[in-house]
Amino acid sequence: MMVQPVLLIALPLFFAFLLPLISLWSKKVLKYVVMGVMAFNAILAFIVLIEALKAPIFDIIAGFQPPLGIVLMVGPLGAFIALVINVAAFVISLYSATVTKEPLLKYYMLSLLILMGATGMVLTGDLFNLFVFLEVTSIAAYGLASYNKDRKGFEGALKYVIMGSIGSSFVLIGIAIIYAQLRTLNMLDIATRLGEMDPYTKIVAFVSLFLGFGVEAEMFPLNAWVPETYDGAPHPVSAMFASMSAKSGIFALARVIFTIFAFSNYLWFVVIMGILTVFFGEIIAYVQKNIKRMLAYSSIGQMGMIIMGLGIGTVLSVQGAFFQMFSHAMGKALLFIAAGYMIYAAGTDRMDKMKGIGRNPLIGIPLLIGILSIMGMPPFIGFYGKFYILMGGFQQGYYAIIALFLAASIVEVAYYARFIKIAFEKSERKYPAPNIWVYAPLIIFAIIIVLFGIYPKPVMDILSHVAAFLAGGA
Amino acid sequence: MEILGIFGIFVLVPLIGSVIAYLFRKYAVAVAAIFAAVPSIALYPFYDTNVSRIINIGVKLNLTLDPTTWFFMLMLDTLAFSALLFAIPYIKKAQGNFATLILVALAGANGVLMARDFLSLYIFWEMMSWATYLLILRKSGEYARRYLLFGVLSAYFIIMGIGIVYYYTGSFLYSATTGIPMSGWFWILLFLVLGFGVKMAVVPLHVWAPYAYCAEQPFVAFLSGGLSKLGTFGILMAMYSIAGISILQGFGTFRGVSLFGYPFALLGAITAFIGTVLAIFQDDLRKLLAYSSIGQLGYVMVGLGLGTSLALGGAIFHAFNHAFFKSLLFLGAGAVIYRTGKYKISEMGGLGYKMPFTFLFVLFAIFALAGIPITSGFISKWMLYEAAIAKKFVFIAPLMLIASVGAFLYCFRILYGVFLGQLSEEHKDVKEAPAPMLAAMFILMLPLVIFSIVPGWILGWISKILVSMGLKPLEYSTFAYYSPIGNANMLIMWIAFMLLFMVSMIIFMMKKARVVDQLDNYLAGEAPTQVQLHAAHNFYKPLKDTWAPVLKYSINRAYEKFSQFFVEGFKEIRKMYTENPQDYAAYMGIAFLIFVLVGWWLL
Amino acid sequence: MSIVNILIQSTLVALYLFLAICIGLLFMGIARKVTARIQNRVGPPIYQNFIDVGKLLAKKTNIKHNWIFDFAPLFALAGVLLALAYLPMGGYKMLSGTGDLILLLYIIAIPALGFALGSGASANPNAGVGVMRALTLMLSYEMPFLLVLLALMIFYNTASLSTLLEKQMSFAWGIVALPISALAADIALQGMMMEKPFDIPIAPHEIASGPLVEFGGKYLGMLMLYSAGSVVLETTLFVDLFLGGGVVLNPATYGVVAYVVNYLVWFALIFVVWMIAVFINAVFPRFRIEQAFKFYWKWPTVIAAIGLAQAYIMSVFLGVIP
Amino acid sequence: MKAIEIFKELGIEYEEMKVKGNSTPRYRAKVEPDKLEEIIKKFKTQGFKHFVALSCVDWIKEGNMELIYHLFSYDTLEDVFLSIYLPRDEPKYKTLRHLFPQIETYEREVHEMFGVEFEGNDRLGEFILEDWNDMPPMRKDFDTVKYVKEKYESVPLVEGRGDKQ
Amino acid sequence: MTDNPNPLPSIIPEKDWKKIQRMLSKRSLWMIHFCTGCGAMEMPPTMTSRYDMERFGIIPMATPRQADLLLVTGYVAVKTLKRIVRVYEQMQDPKYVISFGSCPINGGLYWDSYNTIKRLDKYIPVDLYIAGCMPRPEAIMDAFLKLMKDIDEGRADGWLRYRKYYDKYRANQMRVFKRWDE
Repeated sequence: MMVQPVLLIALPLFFAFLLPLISLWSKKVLKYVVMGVMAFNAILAFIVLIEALKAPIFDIIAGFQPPLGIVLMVGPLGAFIALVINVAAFVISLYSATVTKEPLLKYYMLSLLILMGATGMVLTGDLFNLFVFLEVTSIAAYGLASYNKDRKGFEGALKYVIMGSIGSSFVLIGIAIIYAQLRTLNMLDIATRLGEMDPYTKIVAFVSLFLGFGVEAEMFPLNAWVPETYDGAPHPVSAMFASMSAKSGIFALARVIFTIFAFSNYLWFVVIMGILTVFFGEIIAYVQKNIKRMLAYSSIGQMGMIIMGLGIGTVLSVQGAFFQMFSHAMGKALLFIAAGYMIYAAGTDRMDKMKGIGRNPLIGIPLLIGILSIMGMPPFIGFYGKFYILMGGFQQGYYAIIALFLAASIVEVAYYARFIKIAFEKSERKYPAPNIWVYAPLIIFAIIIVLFGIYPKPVMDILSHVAAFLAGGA
Repeated sequence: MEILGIFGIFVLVPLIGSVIAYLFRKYAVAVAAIFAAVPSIALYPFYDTNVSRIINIGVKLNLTLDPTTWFFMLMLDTLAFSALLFAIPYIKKAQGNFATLILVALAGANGVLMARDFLSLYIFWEMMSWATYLLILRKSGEYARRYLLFGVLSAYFIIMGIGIVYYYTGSFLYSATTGIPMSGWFWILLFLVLGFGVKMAVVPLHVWAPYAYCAEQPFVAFLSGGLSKLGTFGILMAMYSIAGISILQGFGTFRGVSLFGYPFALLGAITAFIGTVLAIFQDDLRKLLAYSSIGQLGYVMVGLGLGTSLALGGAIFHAFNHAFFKSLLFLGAGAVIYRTGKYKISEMGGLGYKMPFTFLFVLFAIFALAGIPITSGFISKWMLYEAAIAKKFVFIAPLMLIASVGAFLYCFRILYGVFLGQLSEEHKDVKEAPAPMLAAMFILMLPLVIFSIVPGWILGWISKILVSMGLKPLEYSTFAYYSPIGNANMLIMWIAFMLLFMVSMIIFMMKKARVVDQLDNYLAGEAPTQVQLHAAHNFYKPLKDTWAPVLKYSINRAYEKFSQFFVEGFKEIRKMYTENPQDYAAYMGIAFLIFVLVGWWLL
Repeated sequence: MSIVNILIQSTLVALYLFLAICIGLLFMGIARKVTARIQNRVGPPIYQNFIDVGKLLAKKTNIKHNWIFDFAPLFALAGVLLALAYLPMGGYKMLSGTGDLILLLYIIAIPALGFALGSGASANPNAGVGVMRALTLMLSYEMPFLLVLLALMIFYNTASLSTLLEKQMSFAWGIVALPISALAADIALQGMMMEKPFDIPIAPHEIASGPLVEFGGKYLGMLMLYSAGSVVLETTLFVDLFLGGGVVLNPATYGVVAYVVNYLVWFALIFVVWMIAVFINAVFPRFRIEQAFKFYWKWPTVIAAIGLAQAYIMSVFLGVIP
Repeated sequence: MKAIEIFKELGIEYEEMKVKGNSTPRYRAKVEPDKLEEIIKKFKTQGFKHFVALSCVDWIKEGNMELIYHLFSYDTLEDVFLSIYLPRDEPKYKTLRHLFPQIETYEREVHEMFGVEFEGNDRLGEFILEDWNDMPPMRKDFDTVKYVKEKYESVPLVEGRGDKQ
Repeated sequence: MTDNPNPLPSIIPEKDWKKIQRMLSKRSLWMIHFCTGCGAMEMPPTMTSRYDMERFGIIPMATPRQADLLLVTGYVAVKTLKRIVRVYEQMQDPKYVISFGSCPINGGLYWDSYNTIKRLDKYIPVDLYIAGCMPRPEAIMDAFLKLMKDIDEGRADGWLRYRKYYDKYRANQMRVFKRWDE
């Protein structure tokens, strides 16, 4: 049964606008509806992935032929990242059941919209379409970031709005330049007819697209908004940011680098940007006192590693980068959910006031699995991505950069170990037990991390299609 | 278990066991002991075989079981089994995760030993190190954090080594290392040996050991006895199996010893000396054993560095002895801590009268550590000395000899402080250690006795390893062993010692002796009141005063100052994020400009 | 090795060991006589130590603390006899063919450790302090002594005592080849034999004779046999290493006569070495343990290092192969 | 400051003691018990830093105990004896160990030998005489010969060789 | 304190073995001098060159375990008696006691003192008294020879008497001490 990929986008959009009607009928059922939609969407994504593995699917919407019409080009990697985003969204939606601040309707609508935007960005084959979904994601993200309506929420959202809108405008400039020169917006088409562009304007177009999506992908000079936004946003939202909007952003960046502007002499600059992101992310995370800020900076560090992996450009390192996207989405979502519970249980978000919070095994074990996976310890999924990126780096001979990266990751291990020390210290302080909506997502994420860690074969098979992706394919 | 073969028995069984053991809440440790017994028993049919197998779990892991792996695995699995057997009464709370983590560490260790490609080596190495981290975490977060920092440092050294191999050969296999230039080999070997050296606690990188060895004693016995041998195995494989003698000699030789190995031998000798000197002045029993372990591993490092067949054989044999007598010492210490709950040597005293079996086991371990000929500890030290003296190394040999004399000092400090001297009032009713503990200690004592009488067996195993590494086999017969400048026969020595012991026994048995209570003692006529007359407090004070100017400096504090310097730097960098959106917008503008300029400049 | 041959050899070894213990007691008697004469007093007869040992072994009641307390006399005597068995006396190589210098170095440690164990078990604080001082002293005098042994092993390129004797016979006595090392060895010997300036561990005035505080009767008797044996052991060690082990006539050519003559020469040599130690003992006050440690790790170590350098240079650079 | 001036200043009548052959001047003064502490403090500040001894004399006929505090000054090389009289049957006085630490030992000895109570001195128990279970021995009414005959002579001889000679 | 029989094999007849034993202990008397009173001053001259007691095999030893001759030199206060008894009991049989001076004999100078015991013999068996208000070294040397003759003829059996009449001695001692264990 041929499932149209467009359903993946249409379903959340449809339900997003259906929710107000359902809320008229009864408030309580809202969260179960959202969970149902997201679950169904995840299953759909899985089916799309199975088919995409056989051959990239082209789905023309409303009959317009390329290069004019909107076309969805779903490659195996795009489908894989879509599946990751949807699974993460579903599990986080379980955790959103704990959000109690009043206008829940708005919260659920925005979460469906951000899911739709992120999935769209990943699946679309058309540049303008990519920009549209980027806008949808960003706007939904602005709304969700300021959902708490407190000073920190507004401040974070404000910074995100400023940086996000500058980023989107850069993307618009880039698209305009490309459209002016090539008269087409279909990515495959652009990739084939790149030669006709005048080299200088090609650079300007690439840089503006690169910077535009860089904001979403938390690259070094552009990620100043990340800590405040993640800190101000409600806990499930920061988990969503880490696993959904960041992933779609980095995927778009990968697409920009490889499919649209597949030229290699610029890549070493991307690697430098990646290593700078890692360096600043890890180092500033070390001096943080607040747990969500620490996780935000650590997520910047992980994203920097993925950018570095893309920048290195060999098949191995790009496979590593994609695997790292998958592991970072799972791991970081788990940590943010755990952080959310800890802030709620300890009453404060300062780490040194949370002595002994991890002693309850329900929270302790998933927390440990998450941290070990983020650190890159073997039987968990965090290891394979990091290892492949490093080996790719060695293949290209980037010794110094790899050494700097290893030093930065020692700093990362240092601050995570410090956090574990605080979390597992003996203390007579009693913490309220987590309810089902908290430890259920933690356990699901932990199972995914361990399962695919011990037996990563299916993910490896998906990633074997990277070679096609690199050559400008889907 | 033919489906997965050696991978199944030695890696999967402990892993599955760790999950099952977690389910048995209170009896987890006992169940774990059973699971740990499986690999050690399953080892015997694999003697002198060369089974290999490739497992594909998404990444290819090729594992083989050859004499070298068999030898180290024999050591490791028996240690794990006896540590778990010892732990049954010792661990009172949270048995579940103790059993799980020990089995995960064992699986990781077996994996490292069987790995024949760098990827699987790294996977199992890291598995073993984070399992150890969590086991230390059970005791104290700060110690665990220091251990993990050094564990990760060692892992990243190894990654650098693997990376360079991958850069030159494009594959992870050990055997596929042809066509690497000498400069490449230098960096690969340097990083690998440093990486494995961290786990063997070589002096500049030893700072984690005294902290890590303060965790629960049964685990520490397995950690210091077994897991530090992974470092030895790693260096052995890196220098002699992956690189091979020809490449080592390629670096130029200094009287037959490769110029790459000699500095490590010197470093090992310095480690032996510093480890022993620091061990003499420790009052905490666990810290003393930790520093003594660093010292003994220094000897192994010397043997590995020198690289002649006698030195390498000595190193492997000393690693074997060290595994058994050090974990026996830690188990003995664990039994004492279990019964008295005290860590400081000066607070215990006279426990030998109340815990005779523990005392005998620890005494035998001390004899092995000091290298007394009636134990096999002597043979390995003898081989290392002969190797160093035969090659006329004038800096390594004295350091090693003085370190072994220093070993006597801290050995006696343990014996006198803990087991002899005055039995204090509160330890009046201390009972002997429970049965499983004594059984575990007995298992560890057996090889030290057997191989001291019949060294031929184990020297045969070691010769097989040396031959597989391309070196000459050792010269040995069942009871004696030879070196270019001397020999020693154990059987004759044992017989002579027995006969002379009987002679002194005859003289001794002439008169019966009346047993007297410990307080009926000559104290210049005064009645010995209950004041603590135990002379173990600040035992080597005169020596400490003479060494005071040297002891001032501590590598540990140097590390702390060094890391403090970096943290200050991080605080400066943090100021870059100025919480002010206008700056962020400015950053984007500047970034755009730089990117475009770089792009154009690149064209 | 036929059974008869083994029997003969073992009886010979037993005879040599018994003689060694008697010589040891005789030497201690002579030492007391010589010290007395130096202090211008008559002094006990030289067979006084035999009587002392006899009296001690014939004591009616013996005090013992616990079963570990018995370790001291058993290990001490057995260990010293074993060490003596490995030392060639007067050219007669008993077991030294099957063991070398490093094995001997560790066998000498057995009695020390057993004795320390026994005195530790006597639960007397004086004993604990005494043993601590003994071990600190051991660490101090072992430093020069090990450098000296190293020099010998490097120069003669062998670690087994029997070949060392042959090489000294063929080439030159140790004292001739390495005089500086011989000097350092003699200073170290003073500490090994716990003669006055270095009898800190068994100081009667400060710590009531240290480890020996609780030993009386048969225990003290056996420990006196041990100290007699160790006197002969240490002096023979010096003679074997540096004075050719007293081998003057080659036993292959002269047979039994050579053994007797060598024995007498050996006896004379160890007597000389013993007298040097006794004279120093008679006139010196006792060091404190820190002074002893500082002393040994300063000058004797420097001398021994020079000896080692000399041996190293001669054997490696100048190629002097004995 | 000279002892005589201190005496005049405090208004205590003192008596110079002529001792053949001893050139340093010695003064003796009888003082009221409650004023003693002030006087000693005064002397202490004026150079009499050395507290030589506290001794006790048992005047059995007059029925009182005399406590003599002996001070010495290094500046003027003079000895001063300040004595107080306590009733003999149950002599009691407060401790002065806060002025000079060594007074405590002397008080313990005087207590053990003469039975003088010193409030404030908590270490008055068994001091020199081990296993002593009789009245303080230095008091004049203690008859040593009777005590010796009753305690030591009464101990029977153990037979064996000892009694033949 | 049970009397343990002599387990030596009977190759040497009992009587001769006792003679040898007496000869050995006679020729090597190891003394532990307990400097109680003013007599200790007489010991250095007897040890050093003029009189040299080491001629007879008598050397000072540090602990009672190693010694078999106890010298009580001078008056014995009650306090000191407790230490002397403890040291005496820590010595190993056969052990002998020589007491110097007149004070241990009948109290001497301190005949009427409440603090000194008057006759040492009542508390521990004394083998030999040396009279004199501190005997000179010649007297001490003569005492040593006399003791050696006594040992030879088997008369110096103080330690046997102490063991046989132990409870009598202990009763006498407890009449003087209030409590023993301190």
